[in-house]
Order: sequence, then C-alpha cells, then structure tokens
Amino acid sequence: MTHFSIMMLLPMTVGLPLLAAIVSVIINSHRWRTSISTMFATIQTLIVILLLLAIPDADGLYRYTLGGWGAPLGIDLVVDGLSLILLLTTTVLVLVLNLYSIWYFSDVATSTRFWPLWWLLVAGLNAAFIAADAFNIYVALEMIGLAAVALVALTGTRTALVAALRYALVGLLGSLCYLLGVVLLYRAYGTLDLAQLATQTQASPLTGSALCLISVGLVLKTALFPLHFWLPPAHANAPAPVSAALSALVVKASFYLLMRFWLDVLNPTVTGITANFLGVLGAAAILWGSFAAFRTQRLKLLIAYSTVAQLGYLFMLFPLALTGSSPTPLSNAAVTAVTYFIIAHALAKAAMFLAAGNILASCGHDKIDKLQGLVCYQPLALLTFALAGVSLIGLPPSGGFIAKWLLLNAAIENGQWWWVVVMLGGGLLAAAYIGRVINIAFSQASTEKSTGPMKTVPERHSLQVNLAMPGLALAMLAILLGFNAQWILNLLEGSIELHLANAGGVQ
Amino acid sequence: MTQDLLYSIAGIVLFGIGLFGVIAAAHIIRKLIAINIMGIGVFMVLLATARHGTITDPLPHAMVLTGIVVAVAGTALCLWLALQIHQLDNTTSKDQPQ
Amino acid sequence: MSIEIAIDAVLAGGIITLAGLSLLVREMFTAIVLYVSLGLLVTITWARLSAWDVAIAEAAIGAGLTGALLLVAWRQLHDAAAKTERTNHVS
Amino acid sequence: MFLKLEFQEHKLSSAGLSSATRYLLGILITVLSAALAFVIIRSEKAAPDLATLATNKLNLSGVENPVTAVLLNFRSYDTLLEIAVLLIVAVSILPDRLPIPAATAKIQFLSNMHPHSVNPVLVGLLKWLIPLAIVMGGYLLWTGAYTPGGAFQAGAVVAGAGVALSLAGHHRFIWQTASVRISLSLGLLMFVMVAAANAIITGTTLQYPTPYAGSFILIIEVAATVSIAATLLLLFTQLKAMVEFTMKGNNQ
Repeated sequence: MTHFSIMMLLPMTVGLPLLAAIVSVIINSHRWRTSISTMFATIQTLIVILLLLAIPDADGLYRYTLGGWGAPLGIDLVVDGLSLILLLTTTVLVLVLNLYSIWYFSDVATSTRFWPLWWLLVAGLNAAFIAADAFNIYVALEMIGLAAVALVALTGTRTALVAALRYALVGLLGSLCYLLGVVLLYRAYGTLDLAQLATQTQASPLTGSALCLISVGLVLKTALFPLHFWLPPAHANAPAPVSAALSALVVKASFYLLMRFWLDVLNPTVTGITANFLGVLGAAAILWGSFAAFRTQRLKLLIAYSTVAQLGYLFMLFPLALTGSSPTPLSNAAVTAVTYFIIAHALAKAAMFLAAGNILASCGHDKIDKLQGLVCYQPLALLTFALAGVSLIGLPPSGGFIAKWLLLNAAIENGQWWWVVVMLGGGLLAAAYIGRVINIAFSQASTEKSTGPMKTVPERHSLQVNLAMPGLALAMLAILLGFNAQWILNLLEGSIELHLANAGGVQ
Repeated sequence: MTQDLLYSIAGIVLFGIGLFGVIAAAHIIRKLIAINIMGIGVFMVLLATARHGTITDPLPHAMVLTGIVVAVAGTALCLWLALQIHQLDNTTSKDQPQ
Repeated sequence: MSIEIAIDAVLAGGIITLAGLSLLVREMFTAIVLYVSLGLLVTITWARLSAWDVAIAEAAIGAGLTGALLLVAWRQLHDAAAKTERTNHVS
Repeated sequence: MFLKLEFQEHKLSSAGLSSATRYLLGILITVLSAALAFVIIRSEKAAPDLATLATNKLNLSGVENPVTAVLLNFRSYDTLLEIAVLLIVAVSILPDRLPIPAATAKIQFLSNMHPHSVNPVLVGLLKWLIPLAIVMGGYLLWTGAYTPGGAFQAGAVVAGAGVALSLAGHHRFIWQTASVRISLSLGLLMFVMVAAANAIITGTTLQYPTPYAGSFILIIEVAATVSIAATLLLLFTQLKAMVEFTMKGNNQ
C-alpha cells in the first residue's frame, strides 16, 4: 500500500501546478493568489522530496501507467534519478522564485497574468521531465514554449514584445520539426513509447532522418550556437523572475530531452561524427557566447549571452559520452558531470538574473558602463552577482568548480584534450566578463548625478531586502553545492547507471 | 504509387515549402501562413501513416486533432503579439511629430 | 483504383500549388484567401483519408478560425498603415 | 533568419536575405525534402498493431468512436495538456481586469449595445443561425461518442455563433467578468477533478471505472466544450477589438 501511495505522487507533479494555475485564474484577490501559490510550491517540494527518498526502494525507476492502459496504447510516466534531479532543481527554484515574484509583481495588473502563466509553465516543465511518450513530449514542449513566450511579453515594452514574437516563431518551428521526427518514428516502429522505441530502433535512413529532425527541433529550443539568435533578447527583456526561470529551467528541459534521445532512445543511429559535430557547435557557443557577453553594454544581455556560452558546455556531453576508447564507464562520468553542470548553472544563473533585476529596478537602467559605485547602494545584489559569478567561472569552492572539474576529468580520461582547452578558455573569458562588471561596480562614481539610484532607497528598504534575499539564497546554494558534492554524485551515479540499463531492459 | 505514399510525399513537400516561407518571408502574417502550411504537411504524413489498407489507425487522428488546436493557439498568440507591437508603433509614431 | 489515385494526385497537386502561391503572391489579402481555400482542399483530403473527425476540425478551426484570425489581424495592420500614410501625406 | 519582422505590407522585403541566399536556401530545402521523401519511399511501414489494439479495447472505453476513445480515454493525458495550452493563450490574451471591483460585479458577460448600423438581413439570419448553432454544437458533442464529432468541433461551432453575434453589433462581450474566467478554466478544472476522483475510485489517475467511463467522458467533454468555445471566441473578439480600438484612436 505504501508503494501505491508513493506512485500517486508522480501524476501530482503535473496535476498540482495545473490546479494552482486554475485557482489563480479564477481568484481575484492578489493576497490570496500569492499565498495559495506559496502553499502549492511548498507541497510540490514535499512531493519531490518524498519521491527522492523513495526511489532507491523502487530500483531507481518509477513507471506510472495513466488510465491503466499501458504503454503502446496509453501514456506512461517515467521518473528515474536523472529526471528526479531535474524535478528537484525545478521545484527548489520554483519555491524561491515564487517568494521573489510575490514582491516583484506587487503591481496587480501584471500579477493577474503572471501567476496562471507561471504555474502552467511549471506544469509543462514537470510534464516534460517525467514524460515517457514522444507525442506527449510535443504537447509538453508547446506548453513550455507558449507559456514562456507569454511570460516574456509581460514586460510590455516594444523590445520585449518583438523578442517574445521571435521566440514564439522559433518555438513553433522547433516543435514542428520535432513532431515530424516523431511522425517518422511512429511510421517506422508503430509506437510512441520511448522505452519501446529504445528497444526497437535500428540504424536506418528513416530513423536517422527522424533523429535529425528531432535534434534540429530540440537544438533550436535549447539555443545551441548558430541557432541561439533568439535567446539573448528574450531572456534579457523578460521580467526578472521569468528571465531566471528561462535560463535556469526552460532551455534545460529541451536539453534533457535531447540527452534522452541521443544517449538512450535513438542511440543506435548516433554516429561519432554527429556527436563530435554537436561538440564543435558547443565549443563555438562557449567562445562566441563569452565573447558577446564581454562586448555587450547591458547587464541582463551579458547574463543572457553567458547562458549561450554555458549551454555550450552541456553539449560537450555528446562527444565525451558517445565517442572515445571505452564508452561504457566514461559515458556515465560525462552524464554525471553534465547533470551536475545543469544544477550548478541553474542556481547560479537564476541568482544572477534576480540580482540584475534588483539592479535594474533600483537604477532604472542596466547599462554596465554606468554602474559605478553600485557597491554603495546595492551591496546585496552585487554580492549575489559575485557569488554566482564565482560558480559560473568555476572557482574552487563552488558547484560550478565541481561541475567543470568533472567535465575536464571526463575529457582527459577520454583522451580528448582539445575540449579541455576550450573549456579552460571559456572559464577565463567568463572571469573576464564577470570581472568587468565587478570592477565597474567597485569603482568610484565620477559624478554624483549620473550614477545615483533613481528612487530614494530608505522608504523601499524592507522591500529591497526582501527582493535581495531569494537571489542571495540561490547564490549561496550554488556555492554550497561544491561543499556537499558527494551526496548528489552518489545519487546521480547510481541512478544514471540504472537509467541507461533500464532503457534497454523495459519492454 | 499508393495513396499513403502519395500523401506522405505531398506532406514532405508542404513541410519544405512552409520551411522556406518561414525563413524567407518578412511579413509576420506570411510567416504564420508558412508555419501553418508546415503543420499541414506534418499532419498529412501522419494521416497517411494511419492508413493500412482497410484498417485505419485512430491514434494519428487524435494526434492531428491535438496538433490543429495547438497550431491555432500558437497562431493566435503570435498575431496578438504582432498587433500589440503594431499598436505601440502607431501611438509612438503619432506622438513624435506633434 | 487508378481513378481514386488520380483524384488524390489532383488534390495533392492543388494543395501544393495553393501553398506555393500563398507564399508567392504580392498581395497579403490574396495570400490569406489562398490559405483559406488551401484549408478547404485539405479538409477534402482528410475526408479522402477517412479522417472524418479531423476533417470537421480542420474546416472549423484549421481553415475557418485561423483564416478569420489572419484576416482580422491583416485588416488592422493594413488599415493602420493606410491611415498613417494618408496623415503623412496631408501633413 | 528571424532578425527582421515586418508589420507593414507596403515594404515587401524578404527578411533581409539577398536573392543569392534565397536561391541557396531554396536549393538546400529542396534537396533535403527530396532526400526525406526518398527515404520514406524506400522504408517500410510498421504493422498496424496499435490500430488493432485500439479496436480490441474499444468496448472498454465507454464510447464507440475510436478517435474519441483515444482522445478522452486511452490518451486523455495529452488532451488534458492540450486544454492547458488553450488556457495559456486565453490567459495571455485576456484583457486586464477592471480597476474597481464593485463595478465588475454588476457587469455581465453579454451586454447590449447600440449597433453602428443595423443590417436587417444579418439580424434575421442570426435569429435562425444562433439557435441552430447551439443545437448543432450539442449534437456534435453528443454524437462524438458514436460518430465523428466531439468537444473541439462542438466548441468551434458554438464559438462561430458567438462570432456571428458580435458581428451583428447588438451585443458585446465583456471579458473582465468572473464568469468568463470560470468558463475559460472550466474544461481544465473538470479534467483535473475527474483525474483526481478516478485516482481515489480506481487507484489510478485517469482510469475511469468501466461502467461509468461514458459518463465521465461526457462530463469532461461538456466542460471542455464550454472552455473551448469561450477561448476561441475570446481569441477572435480580442483580435477584432484591437481593430476597433485603433480606428477610434485614429479618428480622434
């Protein structure tokens, strides 16, 4: 019976956010809406923690048959260590961003739209992380895409609306490419269930085309280097908590799906050349993204370009896990490293966007050159930015350091030293663009008038502290992740081994 | 040449035409028409796949129904965004000369 | 059987032609009208593939509503453009 | 690629691509499409196992139309998420709430207004059309269990009646009322509620108890029809309302 009740938690990870969205559409009171959201966020966290505690008993994998029909006809939900880690990251960030948004969206007009869309986005993310059906993933991707677009448009400025429109077009294009790939798979294998596809796929031209289409769709949504053009304006012009969620979670959802298709579902069709191709694009993303971040004039754009660069590191996974002399143990090392990287980047980048949101709110602009003396009137935001920056650069005590160290290790053991050069270079460039901001923020203001805060600080002081705390907490978490790495590493290593083994085993 | 293959190929051609249009056209309405044509192409391949002689597979039909609704939702959101941008442009361009 | 295939071939050819035309014509209004007629041909195709549910939905939502939304949006963009042009001309 | 978006028709430019790029793009897409078509011709199709399976399980689904069975029983989770997609668009297009809560309470969804011009033919037609559309919607909804039709088609027909009503000009829709927000989210709400109720009754989310499967599906479909009709009508009237707003603004 205990097993039964734990299993019920899995569909609830989608059902609860949907319920929260419905309640926030119907309810008209701002105060009620925020307290109910906080309640839902807390319950969601509890559910994911319970799932996390129970998963070793279930041999690392839950499968839930919705409607009782079972895989080929019905839809299943699957959660393993990897998806649980992503669910946990999502739920922790949702909890923190929820608190931040209560203060950030105290303006009623925007908040009536924000809360329903926010919860629908969370529902879509959770649905994508636990999906086990190719078409179901399409619907979840559309949910994520459209909700993200609507959230970006909340800013209401022309730049934000144009960025949202471009994001929407790219999202629709990506989903259609993905869908055509799924259609080809259905044509060839007569099933949509990922586990069944994984057992049946053989290397054939049709499966290869399907992999290409699916990858193009998902890469477009993940914003890998030559297809990243839509990301910086969309992430830089959204409201602060939305920017944080977009960079930390939304692009990771499509990357997670890419991971599942390449390492697991369509693995037989993957060749070394295509894996290396993705790696090269990732390397280009690291260099180009960092360079663009260094050159840009606006703080939020800098952070967005940094996301483009950091996404490049994720794509190191494909050459490291899929090519090389002894693929089996090393592939796990690469997967662990990349998953660790996803968590570290999610925490640091969310913290950074929240800090930038506070700076933007208090200065009325985020032009980097005019941020002199920031340390005097926004010390907490700057501290958050610096701590998150430490993790992004990959300096020793942080989560980012462990993530990069694991990646470098995997590359060296695999004998692919050229990726090491790129990754170290990316770290140096990150130090350069983050150091540039810190340097200006600590420098003395040349003239009082041009640089001082627009609004008088004292009357909004309590609100300012409230707004600073969530970001600071996330930045601290990003650092602390480095101190307590072993716990997550154990969970990851155990579960990913099982995940890959189970992919072939479940019929 | 069977009905299945004929419509599968036609679907791929429509997908290609739409893809070209969505990249090469500049006007937002043209881009949206192109995206909808791409969608029709995908649905056509899917519905052709559903035909197995006398047997017709209902799963693709349900998938296409879902796809049509999602496509119209996406189109409407894009049009709404475009009109909002347009409205902003109009009000500012009217304010500036005066 | 061959007549059936001929009908299908004509339908598919018509759809592809309309799709190409709707992206090539200069007038946006014509493009939207072409897209709606494309939707009607597609509805017939779905019926030929014995997807009756899809055919009804395509006629109502795919061709009908999408076409209406496109037209309404086009009219606004067009009217406003004509308006600004006229005011610019007067001033 | 998407760096340039145009909203003005008289600038018939082509996304900033040079004609050489356009030709290259055209050739590239043609080659890729031809390759894909070739691959499809050469590869074999899977046996229709799922179609047989769906037919065999049809009598357990509570409906006789296989497509409705897939949409609302076998793969109802997809439909649930799809209705959530509609809610996303509805929420983002919904106009801002009125500032004074007291005033909102008195306003009803459908309110009378004086038309700019009366078209007797249209009004006469509407007297027939609207009841017919409602009956037609109900019929499509009911018949969806047996023959082609269902919530989406019924919702579209009812929304069509609403569009005709708004075009006649005697009525207008006020989207700021609480009843609108309830009808927009009703479909998703009922779906989630039914899923939760099933979890309690049968122990599995979205698994209907077999003898009542048809009734559960009908409950979901009725609620979904209301939401779909409301959402589609909202999409149309909101895009159209922006036209009237701009025209008024320009005339002043």
